[in-house]
Formats: sequence, structure tokens, C-alpha cells
Amino acid sequence: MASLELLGFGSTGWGALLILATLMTLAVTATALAIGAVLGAIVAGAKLSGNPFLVALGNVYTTVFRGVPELLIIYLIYFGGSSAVTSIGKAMGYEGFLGLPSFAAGALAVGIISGSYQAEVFRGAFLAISKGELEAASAIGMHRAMRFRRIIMPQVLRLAIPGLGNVWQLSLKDSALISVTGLAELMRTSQVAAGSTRQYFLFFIAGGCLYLILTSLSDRIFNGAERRANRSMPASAMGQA
Amino acid sequence: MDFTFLASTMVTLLKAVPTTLILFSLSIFFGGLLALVIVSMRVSGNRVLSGIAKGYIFVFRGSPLLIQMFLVFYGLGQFGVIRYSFLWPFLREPMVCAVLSLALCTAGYTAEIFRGGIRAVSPKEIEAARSIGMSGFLLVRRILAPIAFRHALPAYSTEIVLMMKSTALASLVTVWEVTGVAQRLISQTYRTMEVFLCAAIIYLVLNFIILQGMALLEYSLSRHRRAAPQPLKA
Amino acid sequence: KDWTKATITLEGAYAPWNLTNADGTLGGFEPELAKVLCERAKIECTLVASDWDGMIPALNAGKFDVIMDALSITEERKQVIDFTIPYAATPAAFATAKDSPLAKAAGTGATIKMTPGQTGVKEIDALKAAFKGKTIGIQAATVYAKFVYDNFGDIAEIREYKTGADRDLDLQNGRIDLGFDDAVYFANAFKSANGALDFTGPEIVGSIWGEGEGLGVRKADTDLRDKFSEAIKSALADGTVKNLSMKWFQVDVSPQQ
Amino acid sequence: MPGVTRLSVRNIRKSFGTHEVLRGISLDAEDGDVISLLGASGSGKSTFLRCINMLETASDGEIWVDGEHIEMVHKNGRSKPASQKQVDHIRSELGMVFQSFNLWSHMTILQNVIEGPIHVLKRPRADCIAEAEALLEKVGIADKRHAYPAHLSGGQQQRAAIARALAMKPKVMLFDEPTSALDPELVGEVLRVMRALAEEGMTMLVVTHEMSFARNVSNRVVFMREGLVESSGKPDEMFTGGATPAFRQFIGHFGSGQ
Amino acid sequence: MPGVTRLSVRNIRKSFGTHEVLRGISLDAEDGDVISLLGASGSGKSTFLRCINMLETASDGEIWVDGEHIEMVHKNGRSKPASQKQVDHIRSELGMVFQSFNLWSHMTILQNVIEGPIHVLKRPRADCIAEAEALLEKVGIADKRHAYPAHLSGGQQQRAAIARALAMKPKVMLFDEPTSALDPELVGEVLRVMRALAEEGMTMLVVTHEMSFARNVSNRVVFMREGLVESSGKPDEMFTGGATPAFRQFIGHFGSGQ
Ligand SMILES: Nc1ncnc2c1ncn2[C@@H]1O[C@H](COP(=O)(O)OP(=O)(O)OP(=O)(O)O)[C@@H](O)[C@H]1O
Ligand SMILES: Nc1ncnc2c1ncn2[C@@H]1O[C@H](COP(=O)(O)OP(=O)(O)OP(=O)(O)O)[C@@H](O)[C@H]1O
Ligand SMILES: [Mg+2]
Ligand SMILES: [Mg+2]
Repeated sequence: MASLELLGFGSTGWGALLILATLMTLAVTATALAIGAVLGAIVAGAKLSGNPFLVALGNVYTTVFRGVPELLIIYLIYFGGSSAVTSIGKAMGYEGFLGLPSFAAGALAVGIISGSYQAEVFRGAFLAISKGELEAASAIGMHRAMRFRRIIMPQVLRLAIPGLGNVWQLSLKDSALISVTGLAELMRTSQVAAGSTRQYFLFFIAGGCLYLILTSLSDRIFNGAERRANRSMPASAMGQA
Repeated sequence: MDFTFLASTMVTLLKAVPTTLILFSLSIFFGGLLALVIVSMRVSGNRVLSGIAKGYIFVFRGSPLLIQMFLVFYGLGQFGVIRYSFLWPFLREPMVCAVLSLALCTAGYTAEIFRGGIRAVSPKEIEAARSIGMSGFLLVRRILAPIAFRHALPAYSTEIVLMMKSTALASLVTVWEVTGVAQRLISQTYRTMEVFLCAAIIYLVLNFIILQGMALLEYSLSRHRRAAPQPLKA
Repeated sequence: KDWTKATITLEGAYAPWNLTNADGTLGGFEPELAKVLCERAKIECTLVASDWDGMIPALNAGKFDVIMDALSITEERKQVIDFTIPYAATPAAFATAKDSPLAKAAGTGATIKMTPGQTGVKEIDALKAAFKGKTIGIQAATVYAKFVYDNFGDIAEIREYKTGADRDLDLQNGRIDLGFDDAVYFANAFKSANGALDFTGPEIVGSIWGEGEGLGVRKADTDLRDKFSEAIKSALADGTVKNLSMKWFQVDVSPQQ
Repeated sequence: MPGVTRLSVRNIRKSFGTHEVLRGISLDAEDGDVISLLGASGSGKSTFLRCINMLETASDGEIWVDGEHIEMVHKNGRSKPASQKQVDHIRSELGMVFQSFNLWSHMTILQNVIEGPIHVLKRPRADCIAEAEALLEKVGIADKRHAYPAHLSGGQQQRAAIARALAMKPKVMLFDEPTSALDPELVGEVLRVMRALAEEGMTMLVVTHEMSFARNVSNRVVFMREGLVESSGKPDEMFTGGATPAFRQFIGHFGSGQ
Repeated sequence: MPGVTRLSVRNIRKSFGTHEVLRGISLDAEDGDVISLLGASGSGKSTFLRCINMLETASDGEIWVDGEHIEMVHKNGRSKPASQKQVDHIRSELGMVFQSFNLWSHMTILQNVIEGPIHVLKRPRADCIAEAEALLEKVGIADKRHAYPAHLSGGQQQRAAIARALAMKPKVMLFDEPTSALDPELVGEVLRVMRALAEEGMTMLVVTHEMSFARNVSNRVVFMREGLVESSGKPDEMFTGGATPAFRQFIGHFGSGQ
């Protein structure tokens, strides 16, 4: 039971650090999801635009960022990004190092990856909107922008919620890879605690449980949002076969 | 760019591709089988079975694969019961453990994906089947499964690609696949970018092939949704 | 550039070289030594933790100025970064389960000295006979890995682990028969294995392990390297390194000149 | 063999939550009977058909199909069929054409039609195909047999659904608004098919809004209202003098519109 | 003000790929005209309505709405409207009730009805709500105003779609089978609403399979066949002696069925 003391909050307990790390994971993932939402919307727009050049560009984005291991993308942005920023600084006469902070680099990397998944989610949601409803909007004289704002947006958001829940789950786990940037998120803190105390199982299980807590909280939020958004849908459409 | 270095790196990494492919195909296969079991428990209507399935999905979807793999490989051996059981000769093998934990993890995801496919089957088509006297396995085999699989396919291709990338973690349990070899090369040469670039190209090509294959499968399974081959009669 | 400030990185999870305390502060042999070295070099140092995997690229990208993380001075590393003179040099040895038939192999308790590429050492040949057909676990991409491949690759199965800790767990689980690593590291690892593991065979020292562990700096920062080398020289000379080493390792790891 | 009772329903009740949709309906159909089921939207017509082939389980009442009694068990306030096997068997003797067709979207029209005969009745494939093609010919969509449901117009889908049900050679056919998606010309065609079936002695229960069918094809009209049989009788009686005020109001538009 | 031409269509043509669906259709509608558009399934009735409000762009032909000519540009073989602004404006003067209703699923019935008046016509919200409630009352679904479309029966959705179109106070209404989902009683009700609109002088173009509507409510019947107007005329003429053989065959079931 001495080992359990290690999880407590006293001077020898890792509880406080683990909680902080959990919050850090939450913050990184939430930031990444927001970045990904913007990128995803733009890429989905490009893929749906019908302009062959934009479509190709969108396809390259989603293929590359879904097809290349996440760790590599994080490396590219963390190190590649720093070199880029530093050389820009040099060009502008600043001597010395200008780096992307770990948090920014990590959130950006996970956000770019998450953007490739969100693009597909948004695209799927758009395609699921009934064509008839769009025509009905045209038929009363709504112009493009109004149609987008009044009819398309609200429905895309509703239809995208389950998909976004999955993307959140993916990003949550991708955020574990940001530990290579030294950011004290949950995975790294579990590893550091394990390495410092040599209690590998204790801290990996504790870390796993904290991830599960995050999952169950976010599941609850997404389920609630889905229920709310689906109040306009028939109950029977959600029953199982 | 140092092309001789890139070329020799590529050769080294390509030698690890078979390991990656074995990990990938075995875990997709066993994960898929397990997912079928779990999803049938999940939709069985039996509260105990469905509860077990829910718990399984929650745990394996909700925690990082890295932790799962660590616990399966290093954790199971801590128990004398397992170490002295008939299972140990299998569990001793790193490859078995790697495939086991990959399959356990993907089964959780895949079960959810299949369930989504099942939910998307129109209840009306099921009723039509019941109304001619179909039930049980016949109903599943002839109506439910084909329609559900078609619905689940896009999400399933994404999961397969994720799985290909997940095999990268197997070096944790001493199975040296492409990413592991790349990392080892990096700690020998410290040329991070070049080595990872080669690895990225390999994964990109593998995943591109997989996605094209899945798109082809999807296309051939969606004849009933495409525009009719012959012009519609007026 | 005049170095009045520098950032030193270490993993913070490689006890007892460096570790993180439950309150988040860094402790261990290296953080304490770093404090001494910085004082002597008159540099105001900041310690930051970072991941072992990205450490050398991050140094070259400029994220920090010095690596102090039990970093062995090797030829490969010298191609990409520069090193100070070593502040530690450790012996290496085999470990096995206490109840294993391989325990107390020939030469246990003795120390032998080896040079790079040396063959025909009789103690090693004795071990080769004893370890035939066994599985040896090593940490990938280390000097110890190269040694095991060179000397035992033809008679034993070799399994590479990403970290030493993973290998230790498998040694306890019985998946492998032997491990080979830094003896100081092992001595500490045995404590948490509740006495299930122990050394077997002789301790191996000498230039075969390179010069020892030094601070890593960017190649351009020769002035910084020299300042720290000076500080290390003085800390070795007055016994500071030895004292810290006894405190954390219970043995002296200062390099023997 | 007229006079054989093919379908017999006694006092069927069904509630959804607190809403009692069927409040005790009885009905008998003999060989060759064609019964029109009329009633306002929401009066429970579809629910009644669904209870007969047990897509819904009635809360109370008895059903006999071709003399076979459907066994039910009642356990803590809920009923369910005693044997899934019996249910499957009885369903294979009851043809159902759904209000919304419910064709299987992943199969061509021909595959839809042969599915039941091959896999439920386990008959030889070649025979099933030959018969299916004859049936598709009969309902006039033989040229569409290799098309998927999504590529057919509503009227064509409806006829495919009829062919699918007939391919099972049921003893009794249940039709739920079989002409709702059709233009007058096609309505005429489908009604011709149904009239032919009636002449071959098929027993049919037809939910319809098509008064001309009720009047000219069926030999009995049942008017449902709020979960009860409000009135029933021979079409001639119902559509002329003998109608109740409620039925008169229901057909008001039809009666006066022309 | 009878005599004002509200809608004028000249020689409209439309092809899908190689299939020419409309092959030159012309039509005029004056104030208060109620024109029934009849024709077999697939004869191009829906397509014709969709061309009028430019949901499809006709390959050829001219359209005037309330005297305003819709300008088209023809560029390398394809036509498109010259000004999207004019299209939006003209659409807001044309009401459309779709065959499949197309209610906005994420809005309640009331929100569906007030959406256009508030956001397209930019009228005060309070006025729009008051008028919407009156309209919903008129079509008999005021009690459902806070329900979402998916929770309504087909007949209720159809009436909501009519209310939504009327709320825009269009000069011309285009109806695509406005009674297809209704039982005879509701058909009667909806037809009453349309008759009232006709009496208020609304110009209407109605695709229908409801012969009694064509005969009793409309003042002109246009029969389409294979993308052409096969015949047209006053209902009395069309339904009695003056019909062409094709039209007689089309209404055959209706003519003889009773
Ligand atoms: N699954 C269900 N859950 C709750 N209520 C239901 C369900 N199915 C039907 N109802 C209700 O039962 C009543 C009868 O429905 P039913 O479909 O039998 O009507 P119907 O007579 O076939 O009408 P229609 O002519 O519109 O097809 C309706 O009020 C309907 O709202
Ligand atoms: N988008 C389209 N692409 C190709 N063909 C089409 C398209 N829309 C309609 N058609 C074809 O044009 C023809 C006319 O269709 P339309 O919907 O106008 O018929 P309709 O007269 O309204 O029939 P119904 O009474 O069944 O509604 C049909 O043969 C149809 O297959
Ligand atoms: Mg019904
Ligand atoms: Mg139409």
C-alpha cells in the first residue's frame, strides 16, 4: 500500500502533478480541436467547391495528414517550425533562438492532424443534408450566403456531432505523443513518475484511468449535445435494429 | 540533400515493412473477429452481455494504446498464474503480445463502427424481411450484415489506416517494425528529419494503397446507390 | 556570445542520474552536479525537462543549450554535437534473475578492463560458453548493444528494448535470461526489483565504453563547451563529483584518468 | 374451395404507451375474400395489419392463420409469441406489401423477389427465378429486374413490392395502401393485377384510400374509426344508403366531388 | 384585376443528358387562374415546375413572371440566369410546394413558416409570427406549430409546406401533387384551402393526380405527355366529349372506375 501513497497529494504523492497533467492534456486537446475545426472547415469547403484545383489540394491534405504517422508530424512542426521561425527571426535581424513553445507546437500539430479528420466529418455531414431542403430554401429566394447561414450551418453542426466525438477521442490520444516536445501532459507525466519512482505499473494504470475519466466526461458532453441537436429528429430513427 | 544516406535509410526501413504488414494484417483479422463478437453482445438486447460489451469498448477506446500494450506485454507476466499457465509459451512471444494488444484495441473501435452500420440499416427493410418469415441468423446474414457493412465501410477504412499507424508502437514490445527501426536509426545517426521522411513515404504509400483498395470495395458495394447504368425510361 | 545564461535539459525520469520529485522539482545526481558546475562557470542555469527521444535534435534546433542526461560520448554523437570532458564513466555488467542457473557466472565480483575491438579476452570466452542459446536483452542503440552484438551475437538470441526499464521488467517476467547494461544503472534497478535480480559475471570497464558521460552542446558553442569542461575539471579535482556520486550511486563513477 | 376461413382475428387490442390504438378488432376472411380497410389517417389501419403478421404484438386477442392458432405467452403484463419458429412459418404464409414498400436497397428487383423463396422456403434457385420473372412480367416491370430500388420511380417500387410478396405464394395478402404512389393510369394497372388475384381466389386485406377499389374490387368494406370497426358490409350497401353518418362524412369528398 | 398575365412561359425545353424531358412547352396564367397539370409519371410535370422557378435551368425558352422577363445568358451551349439577384427576387414571388415537402428538418413548423418572411422579405418578426399562426390555423395544424417536421404525419407535413409557401405572399403558387399524402377527408380539406385561395384571386399551377380537383376547382386543365402539351382546355370540355384519345386513356380508370 506504500505504493498507493505515491498517488496521493502529500509531499511524496504525485496526485497533484497527475491532475495538472490531465488538465494540460485537456487544454492541448481542446485547443487542437479548435484549430482542427477551422482547418477542417476550410479543407471540407475546398473539397466540396467543385474547383478541380481546390479539390486536389483538399485531397492532398486529407491523404497526407491521415496517412503519415502522427509522431512524424509532431516532429516536423516542433523542430521544423522552430527552424523556420528562427531563420525568419535571423532574416529580420534578431540573433538567437525563436522557438515555438511546446504547447503551441503540440496543439498545432495535433490540430493539423485533427483537421484532416474533421474535414471528412464536415464533408460527410454536408452531403447528408437533404437536397430538397436546400431547394426549398432557393425556392423562396434565399441567396447563397443566407442559405449557408440559415439552413446548411445548423444542420452540418448537428450531423457532425457524432463524428466530432470520434475525432476528439483520436486527438485525445494523439496528444499523448506530444510528450516528445517535453510538454508535461498526462502521458509524459505518467512516464516521468514511473521512471523516477520505478513504479511502472502503478503509474501506467493511473494514467490509463485518468484517460478513461477524460473519455467518459467527453462522451457525456458529446452524447448530451447529440441528444439536444437531435430533438428535431424522430425518436425511432435512433433506436437500434 | 544527402541522397546516398536517404537511399540506405530507405533500404533499411523497407526491410522492416514485412514485420509491419504482418502486425497489421493479423491484428485487423483478429480484431475484426473479436469486434463481431462484441458488437453482437452489444446489440443482443441482453443487459448483462451488452453491459460487458459497453465496458470493453469504453476501456479499449478510452485509453492510449501505448498503455494497453505495456500492460499486456510487461504486466501479464507479473502474474505467476499466467507465467506458469499453458498460455505462457504464446504470451512469451513479443509478436503474439503485439498482435494481441493491437487486436484488443481495434476491436473496441471496430465494434462501435459496426454498430453504427447496424443502426443505419432501415428498420423498414428489416421488417420486410421479418414479414416473409426471416429471423435470427438468416436475417443477419442476408439482410442486416450486407447493408450494415456497406454503411460502415467509410469509417472502417479510416480505422484500418489508423491501425496501420498504430503498429508503430510495437517496438515498445521489441517487435522492430518500420517506425521502431527508424527511431533506432535516428538514435544512431541523429538525422531525424531524413529518417522520418523516408518512414513517412513508406506509410503514405501503404496507406494510399489501402485507401484505394477500400474505395474500390466501396464502389463495388454501392452499385445500388449510383446512378443507373442505363438512362431511366421516361 | 558571452554565456551568462544557459538552459540545461535532462529527462527527469532516469533515476538516480536525474529524476523528478513528487512536487515536480528535478533531483538526482546530475541536477546537483549541474548546480555546482554552473556556479563555477559563472553561468546562470535553468534546468528544463524534455523527452529523451527528441533531445539531440532539439539541442540543435536551439531549444536549449546543454544536454546533461547520462549522455555517453560516442563517435556517432560527435558527428552531430560536441561534448565536454566526461564527468562520469561507469562500468557495465550482465544481470540475471537470482534464482536463474546463470547466476554467479564465472568472474562474478571481478572487474576486467577492455579496449575497443578487443577480442580473445578469456573471461568473455567463459561467459560465451555459459550463455550459449540464451536470450540477452539490451537497450537499443547504445554502446552496450554494440558490445553484446559483437561478442555474443553468434551464440545467443539478442532482443532490443526501447528502454532499460522495459528490459528489466522482462528479465523479471522470465521472457529473457540476461540483461546487459550500465552497472550503476543496474544497481539501482535491482532495488525496485525487490531483490529478484542480481549481477552475474565480471564488471567491464575501460575505454571500450568510450570516454564516459559528458555534457552535450551545439558544435558552434565551443566557448560554452570549454567553460563547462573547466568546471568539470575542477569538480573532479576537488572531489565534488565523487561525493555526489557516493551520495546517489553508492559507488564512485568519476572517470579514472 | 370457398368457405375455408383463411384468417380469423378476435378482439385484437394494441396500445402505444397510454395511447390505445386498437381497441378490440375482430375480422374473418375466407378463401377469395377481398376486404377493403378504410379509415382516416391515424385510425390504426397499418397497426392492425402489423399486428396480424406480428410485426407488432397485440396486447390482447387471438389470431388464426389458415386454421393455425398463433400461440402467445403472457408474462408480467407483456405478451409475446410462444415460438419464433411458428411466427416465421406463419409470416411466410402471409404476404405483406408495405405502405412505404421497404424494398431491400442492396439487392436488385429480381434479387428482392427471389430472396424469400430461395432462403426462407428453400426452393430451387432456377424455379424461383423463372417464377419471379413471370411475376415481374405480370406487374409490368420485367424490364427493370436488374435495376436497384433506388433507381425506380415510386410506382415501379410499389409494383416490385407486390411481386416480392406474391413470390412467397402466401395464403393471405396484406396490402397497405398499394396504390398511394401511382398515377391514375398505374393505379388502374395495379388494381387490375389485384382483381386478377382475387379471381384466382387469393384472400386479401387491403388498406386503401382508393374508394373506387373499395367499391368495385372488394367484396367487403371495413371502416375503422378510433381503433374500432365503426361499420362494415358489402360495398354496395356501404356506399349507397346503408352507410353510417361517420362513414358518409369520411367519403364525403369522394361522394360529392364528382 | 383579372386579365393581368402573372406567368408566361414560351417554348421551354429541358434535357437530362440525351433524354429530352421537356420538348417545348408554353403556357400563360392570368390573375386567379387555377391550372391543373396532368400527366403520367415521368412525363415531366415536376421538371416543368422546377424550370419555372429555375431550380433547373431550361435549355431553351423564355419565362415572364408578373411581367418581368427572366434574363438568361447562353454560353458555350449552356444557359444560366444573367443575374442571381433577379433569380432570388423572382423566386420570392413564386411559391412552391414540393412533391416531397422539403421542410427544413432543424426548424419547428412555425420557424419553417416565418423563415422566409423574416430573412428574405425582411419583415418585422412579430407580424410574421401573427400571420404564420393565422395560416397554420387555416390549414388546420396550428396545434403542431412547435413540433419538428419529423414528428408530423405525411398529411400534416404537406399542409405545413403549403403554409410555408403562402407565407411569402407569392404572386403565383406552384403546387407539386399537394394531396398525394392525404386521406380522402384531408384531401377534401386541402382542396377547400386551395379553392379559397383561388377565390381570393391567387394564380396557381397545380400538378395533381386528383381528377376531382382538376375537374371541380381548376379553370384550365393541361395534359402533358412525353414532354409536350398533348391537349388542354376547360375542365368540362376535357372531361367530357372533347378529350383526345390519349387523355381518355389516361383518365380511363377514373372515368370508368365509378
Ligand atoms: N411505433 C409507434 N409508437 C407510438 N405511436 C404509434 C406508433 N405507430 C403508430 N402509432 C400511432 O398509432 C396511431 C395509428 O397509426 P397507424 O399507422 O396504424 O395509422 P393508419 O390508420 O395506418 O394511418 P395512415 O392512413 O396515415 O397510414 C397513430 O396515431 C400513430 O401516431
Ligand atoms: N436530375 C435528373 N437527372 C436525370 N433524369 C431526371 C432528373 N430529374 C428527372 N429526370 C427524368 O425526367 C423525367 C421527368 O421527371 P419528372 O420528375 O418531371 O416527372 P413527373 O411528371 O413529375 O412524374 P411523377 O408524376 O412521377 O412525379 C423522368 O423520366 C425522370 O427520370
Ligand atoms: Mg398507415
Ligand atoms: Mg413529379
